[in-house]
Amino acid sequence: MKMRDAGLFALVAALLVLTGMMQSWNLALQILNMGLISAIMALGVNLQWGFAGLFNVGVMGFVALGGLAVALTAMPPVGDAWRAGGLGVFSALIVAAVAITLAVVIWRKRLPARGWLVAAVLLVGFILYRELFDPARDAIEAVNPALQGNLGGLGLPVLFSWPVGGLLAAGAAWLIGKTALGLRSDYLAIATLGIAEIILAVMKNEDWLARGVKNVIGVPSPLPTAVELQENAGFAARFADPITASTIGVKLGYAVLFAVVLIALIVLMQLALKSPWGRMVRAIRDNETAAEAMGKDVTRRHLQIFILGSAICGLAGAMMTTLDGQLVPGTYQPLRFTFLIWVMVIVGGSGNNFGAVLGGMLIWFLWVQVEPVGAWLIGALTSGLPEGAFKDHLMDSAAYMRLFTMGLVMLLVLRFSPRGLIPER
Amino acid sequence: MAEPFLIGEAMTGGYGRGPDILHDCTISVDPGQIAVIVGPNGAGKSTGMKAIFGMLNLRKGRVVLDGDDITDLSPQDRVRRGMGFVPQVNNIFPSMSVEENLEMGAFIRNDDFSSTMAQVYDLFPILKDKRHQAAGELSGGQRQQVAVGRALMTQPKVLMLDEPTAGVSPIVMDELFDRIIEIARTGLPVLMVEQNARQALEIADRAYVLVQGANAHTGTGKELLADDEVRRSFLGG
Amino acid sequence: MIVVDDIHKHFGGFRAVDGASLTIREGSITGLIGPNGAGKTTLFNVIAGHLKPTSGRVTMGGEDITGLPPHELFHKGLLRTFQIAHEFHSMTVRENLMMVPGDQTGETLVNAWLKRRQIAREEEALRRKADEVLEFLTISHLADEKAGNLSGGQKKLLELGRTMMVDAKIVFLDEVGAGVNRTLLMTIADAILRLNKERGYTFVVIEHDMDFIGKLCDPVICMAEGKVLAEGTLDEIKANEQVIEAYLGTGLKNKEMANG
Amino acid sequence: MDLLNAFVALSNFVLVPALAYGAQLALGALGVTLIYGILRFSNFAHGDTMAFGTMAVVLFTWLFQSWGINLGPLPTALLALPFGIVICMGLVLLTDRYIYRFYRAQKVKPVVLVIVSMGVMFVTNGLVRFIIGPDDQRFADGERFLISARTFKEMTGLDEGLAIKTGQALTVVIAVIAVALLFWFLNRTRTGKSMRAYSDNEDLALLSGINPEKVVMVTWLIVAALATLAGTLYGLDKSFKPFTYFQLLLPFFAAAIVGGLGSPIGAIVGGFVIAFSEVLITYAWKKVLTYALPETLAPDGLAQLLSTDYKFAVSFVILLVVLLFRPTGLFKGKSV
Amino acid sequence: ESHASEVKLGVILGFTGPIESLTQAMAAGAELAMSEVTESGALLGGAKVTPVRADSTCVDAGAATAAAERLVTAEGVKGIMGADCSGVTGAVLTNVAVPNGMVMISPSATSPGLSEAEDNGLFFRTAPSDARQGVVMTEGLIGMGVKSVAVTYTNNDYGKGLADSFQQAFEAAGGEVTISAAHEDGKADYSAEVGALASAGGDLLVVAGYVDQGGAGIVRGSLDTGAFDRFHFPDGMIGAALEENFGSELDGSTGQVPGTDSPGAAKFAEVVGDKFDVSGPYTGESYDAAALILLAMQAAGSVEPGDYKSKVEMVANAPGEKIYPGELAKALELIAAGTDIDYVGATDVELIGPGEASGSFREIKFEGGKMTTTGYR
Ligand SMILES: Nc1ncnc2c1ncn2[C@@H]1O[C@H](COP(=O)(O)OP(=O)(O)OP(=O)(O)O)[C@@H](O)[C@H]1O
Ligand SMILES: Nc1ncnc2c1ncn2[C@@H]1O[C@H](COP(=O)(O)OP(=O)(O)OP(=O)(O)O)[C@@H](O)[C@H]1O
Ligand SMILES: [Mg+2]
Ligand SMILES: [Mg+2]
Repeated sequence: MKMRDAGLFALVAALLVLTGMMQSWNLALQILNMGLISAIMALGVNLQWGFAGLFNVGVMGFVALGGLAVALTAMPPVGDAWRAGGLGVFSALIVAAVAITLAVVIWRKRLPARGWLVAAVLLVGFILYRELFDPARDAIEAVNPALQGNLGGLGLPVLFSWPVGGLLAAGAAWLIGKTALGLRSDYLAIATLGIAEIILAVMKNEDWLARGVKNVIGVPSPLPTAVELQENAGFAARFADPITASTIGVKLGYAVLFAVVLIALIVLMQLALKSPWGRMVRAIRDNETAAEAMGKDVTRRHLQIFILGSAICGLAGAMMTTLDGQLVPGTYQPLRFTFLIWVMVIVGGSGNNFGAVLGGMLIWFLWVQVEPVGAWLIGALTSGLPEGAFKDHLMDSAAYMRLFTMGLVMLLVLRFSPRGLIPER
Repeated sequence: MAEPFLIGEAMTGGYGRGPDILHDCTISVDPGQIAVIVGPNGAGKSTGMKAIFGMLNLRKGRVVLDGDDITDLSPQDRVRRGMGFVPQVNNIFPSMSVEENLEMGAFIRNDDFSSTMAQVYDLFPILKDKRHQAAGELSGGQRQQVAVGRALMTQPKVLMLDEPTAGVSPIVMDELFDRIIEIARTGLPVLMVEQNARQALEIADRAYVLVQGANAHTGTGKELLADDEVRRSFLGG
Repeated sequence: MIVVDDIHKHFGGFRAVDGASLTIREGSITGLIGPNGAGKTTLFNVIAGHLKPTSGRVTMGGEDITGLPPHELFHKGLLRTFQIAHEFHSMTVRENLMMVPGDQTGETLVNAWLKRRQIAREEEALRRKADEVLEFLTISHLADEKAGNLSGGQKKLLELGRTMMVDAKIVFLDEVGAGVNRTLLMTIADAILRLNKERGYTFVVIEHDMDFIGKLCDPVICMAEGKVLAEGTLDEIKANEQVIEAYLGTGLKNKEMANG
Repeated sequence: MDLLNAFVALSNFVLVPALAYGAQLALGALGVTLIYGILRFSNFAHGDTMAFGTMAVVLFTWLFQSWGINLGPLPTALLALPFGIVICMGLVLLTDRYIYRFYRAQKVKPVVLVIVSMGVMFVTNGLVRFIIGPDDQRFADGERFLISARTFKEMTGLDEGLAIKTGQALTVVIAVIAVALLFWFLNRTRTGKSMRAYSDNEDLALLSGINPEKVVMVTWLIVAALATLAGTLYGLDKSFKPFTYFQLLLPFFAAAIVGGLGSPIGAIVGGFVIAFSEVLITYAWKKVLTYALPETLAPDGLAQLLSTDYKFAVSFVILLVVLLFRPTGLFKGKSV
Repeated sequence: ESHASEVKLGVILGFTGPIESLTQAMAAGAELAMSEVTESGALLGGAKVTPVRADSTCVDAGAATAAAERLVTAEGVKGIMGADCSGVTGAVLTNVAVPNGMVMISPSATSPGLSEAEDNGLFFRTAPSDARQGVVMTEGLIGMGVKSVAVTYTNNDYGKGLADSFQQAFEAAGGEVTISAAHEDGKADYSAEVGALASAGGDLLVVAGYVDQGGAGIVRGSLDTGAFDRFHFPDGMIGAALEENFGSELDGSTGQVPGTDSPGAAKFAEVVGDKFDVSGPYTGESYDAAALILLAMQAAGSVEPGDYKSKVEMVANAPGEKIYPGELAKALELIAAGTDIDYVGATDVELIGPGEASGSFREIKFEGGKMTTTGYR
């Protein structure tokens, strides 16, 4: 059994090596890097679903928050914007926070007519908020709108943004967990999905925060960039082909960074899983009522796990934005950042950390490589056909082979191991 | 002696690819008879019932109903051949109403089953009160009554009951036993597993004690009741 | 020990528990009987915090525990079993038992990462304890089987086993006997008596088997239609006309009992 | 008069479109909810199944149009609909036979079926684009309007027009009929009840002599019919484009869940809740208020609660609020 | 080796995803330029140009980067025609093109932000930046006497940028924008947007979206409810689909696309014939992008991006002999002969500043269900 797991990892490694040899090492490393990030996201989802049975379909939102953290941490601050509206925006946000807290407190107090009171507090809060916020926002967005128009970030080294991404996601998860974790299965799923969409709507439309759909580009890199290496005389002199050397070097650097994070996470999660804590969590997943009767605080555990899993997704999101070098809210699509991650977890084997990691690497590899494979497939299929409109039509359709092939491969893999490639225990 | 009406003969088998649970186990029942299976927990009583009903792959042995070898039939086909079964657990449709549960029991019948339903309600009056309530909201004992009622609705040629009296109150249990005797008198063979073994053996024409998947004692109910060892080990002294 | 004061529990318009009041004496083994649907399980669920009562109060040792969640009641020493077995199906039988004790060091995440040694020690002790319980329940051979694969009766035993993993003050047993072999049930009865005598556990037992009730319980409370119908020793209860009519009946079983 | 104008404006821009959109969502959500209720998984391929069925309808419509067959004022697509449904049924039965059945036999967890359905989604997705391409296709013909804004104005002499499209009217009528039929089928007929029994307790259904394969087949057939119907009606009202159909999945699920998974009525109500919340919350009341209020009180701004950017966010907020108060939806749905 | 016998060019566009329905024609445009060059046999002594397509997905930066990585490092392309959407374009540029020193010409990324990206002179675009169009559009509308408009834009950097720049210009010119509302592409229903737009009112509706995306949905809804019967369409909305879908319903509406009174666009249509639909957005730009890469190669006498990147602006801009679509063979020969050329192409390419198209625009009016050109600006 263990042999088989190792074999599967070897298979993924072999696929990457094959890519390196048949196509290029740059491509192989690029796939590896995103694969590592995907594996981390899959770990987060696996923690929530595989271990605790929490159906989180809002992964995208947490990943996006991780990305936002990068923009808010690593980008240089925009001084003019801060002067124009920093104070206004923050006092508005504080007003909003106070109003909401007050409303919650009143609600909890069970006063008579609390509904009206809460509504009144929220209404006054909202009006006050808009009064403070709108002019401040307009002022900020007016500062050099083509390139900035936002507050910018803290100008810290970009690696700081990774834990910040985790924290930001954790904070959001706390809020969500407090309200929505009472929901079961698919109801929780659609709630988280909705919240992810809300997070994204905010990121797309609040330009003062991180430029909204106008995107943040030029995120600083934690490693020297390939271009810097190429311009470095010493480096250029040492290698015959400085371009390849530099691009591969940078990717290796990222690979090491990502691998360190991934391994640390796996170790922590394996330790937790094999401990009484893990046993308790599995018991809760199996039967909440009984676990509750056996003295386990189900709500707290759920909250804890939801926060941790989401934080891991946020961390991965920050890592990904760092790797991309830009924050583009439009990129965050549920298909890619929620459902694909789910495919990774299930195909890999939910409830098993190694399964999730394997799934992350393998599915990402396929996601990228089914395109040439699909095109090749079409080429092979049509090679026997006579030239003509039909063949042209098929050749033009080659692009759609990408998703088609992806679906086919998924179905095949699941056919042979319906419980995932490395099932739970 | 002619072959019994229903017989699971020399059955050996287990769940999926797991180890054998049944070992060369034989259980049979004839029209008009009540056959009772008793034995410790985990002996394989339920497994034996499921094997007869085709919910388990037998590795050895065969099942014969009314002279036909039905070893390879699916459970559904066995239902159509007139076998009725009340499993030990998960034996109701929780989100359907009591009445719909009973209707489902009569699913394979094409005739008018309202008189059977009236009989069931007579037998279990509480169900009549709750006929429109979802079965999943019933108390444990009420569910058990629904389960038995559902099987009766089939008007089977042979009735198999896995612990029908678990969790039902004494008064209902007595009624149930009375009713089972009545059913058997009409010529319908009844095969049941019971932990309320003493009462069950009282009325059993044929009784089996299963231990670890094998026949340990066989005889009439009275014989086994009289057997000291059986009393001590399985009937609670 | 536990005082139930005029508890009502309504589902929609239906009154499952309809003004039940009763007292459970410390150190007693109280039997709770009544026809199917009398509201016994519902009352358990209210006391043990799984359901919020529509109205009424439950106190434990003078402290109001109405509406407290089950996990808090567990830590106050109140345990329960389920009528329909609630095993942790994908875990082994032994794990099912080992997860029970509260305040395990390894149940905090940080400890799970840092205090490996202490956890290992605790686990060893727990494992021994679990094996003892399994031995007692005659299912040692199933220790490593997945609980979901147990037979109906074995699951009930596991339910009971869980309550034996910790030192409880009061244990609510909801039909542990249904589906359990009678010989074993008598052994269980002995164990309950022993726990009651030696460790001072209080028990509340729902059961339809009069032998079992007779062997253990004093007093016996009979519920019907959500209310307490009668209370007293088993003999008193058996003699109660209302109880006979609603619950015991005059059938074969009681005839036999009367004889035997 | 002004009040009348206000009401007409509101109907034209809010009530009528939301009603039609709600009915479209409802029909889609019905399919989703049925699969969830009976086969117990969330079917991600539903949007693409819909695209596939509609594609068949479009192709048949073109064929009929080329033969010169039409239905006069009604869209030709109605004639093509039965053919499209049959083809879509073929597709779902094939996928069930060769894909889902295997996993059913294995008794896998529902989430695995969800992922499998995503595989099916990708494959169907590719198929549709192979056959008809990713582009917008128009296939509506016949009278576009029951009553157009201009005609309405001329008829009534009001300043505001009210447009009712044939497609909208058809959608609402058909949605009502479909739900009534489905409800009757599930709760009154033998097959319908056996489907519910199967979803409740598969093993016991077997013991009652219910043929599971038949239940599954009937479910898929109904789903295929509903999907094609929903897709065609949507396409007639707007247009047919595979990507949009895939994107419809999200509001479908939202509708099915708000209503309570597994509940047909829930799906309908959910569809309207989602549709109306999307349209109402971001509506700029300026026009209506200007008519309805005396001149002095008329608003300067747009009188818009939130900008349309937050349309989806808002409808999800409403969904959340509903779920917080009714954790399994408005009509007590199932949860596996 | 400068006289390569085969030159591969990458065509990286979103063949799947939100703009999948635009990209086939765009790719066909680019590939047309390539086959034209191949057939001429004039590129660097008869090199054959092979397109290699890759899917940018339009939205998934990770997949796009990997696809570009494959083109550059595995397929060995010598230049990239693409990418399409600004987000993935930025990712491909910084993560693949710049590190590998690869020239990249995008036919459709219009975000002003990209002008500021570190590109080492490798990045160009043939679509004009949004800022310019906003001004042109304002001039046109004010010229027609339009005083107040409602605006809706597709919620991405293109739409938002265009809407913002237009609003700024239009208000500066004394016009009123009654509402500027975003719409998301690919959604099911646009009643809410139409309702809000109608309520705000205005002489006409400016739709800064895509012709086969949300833009079409908005127009459909507005026409059906009678909210607007006059529209103004920027480049993303101009396409045959508009005529096909709405026909004479749009009579009186106006719009503009990049283009000049130069005969480029017409010639392009002629060259294409019925091979694919030329009127979709960015097909001409795609043709031009591919052509520019190839002409620059010829000018540099090398297929290596490092060599020819500096030639792109040279072949694109005046002075020199004007080159129209279908004349690539002639252009290659002229360059080989040492004559300077000024590539006009389908969209009157003129690169200004850091690799950007200057953009002149063709104004359009709908009459009798057809788009007619009314002038140039
Ligand atoms: N969730 C529920 N919704 C509606 N009715 C319920 C619900 N739970 C229980 N009931 C009803 O409450 C009544 C009491 O049920 P309860 O389970 O307490 O009975 P019980 O006394 O434990 O019976 P038994 O001996 O059969 O276990 C029953 O009639 C049952 O139908
Ligand atoms: N689904 C299953 N998979 C694997 N093993 C099982 C399964 N169900 C039961 N077993 C095992 O088979 C053995 C016999 O179980 P069975 O249910 O037949 O016992 P039983 O005699 O009915 O006991 P009880 O009186 O407790 O109901 C038990 O040891 C049990 O652990
Ligand atoms: Mg059993
Ligand atoms: Mg009970």
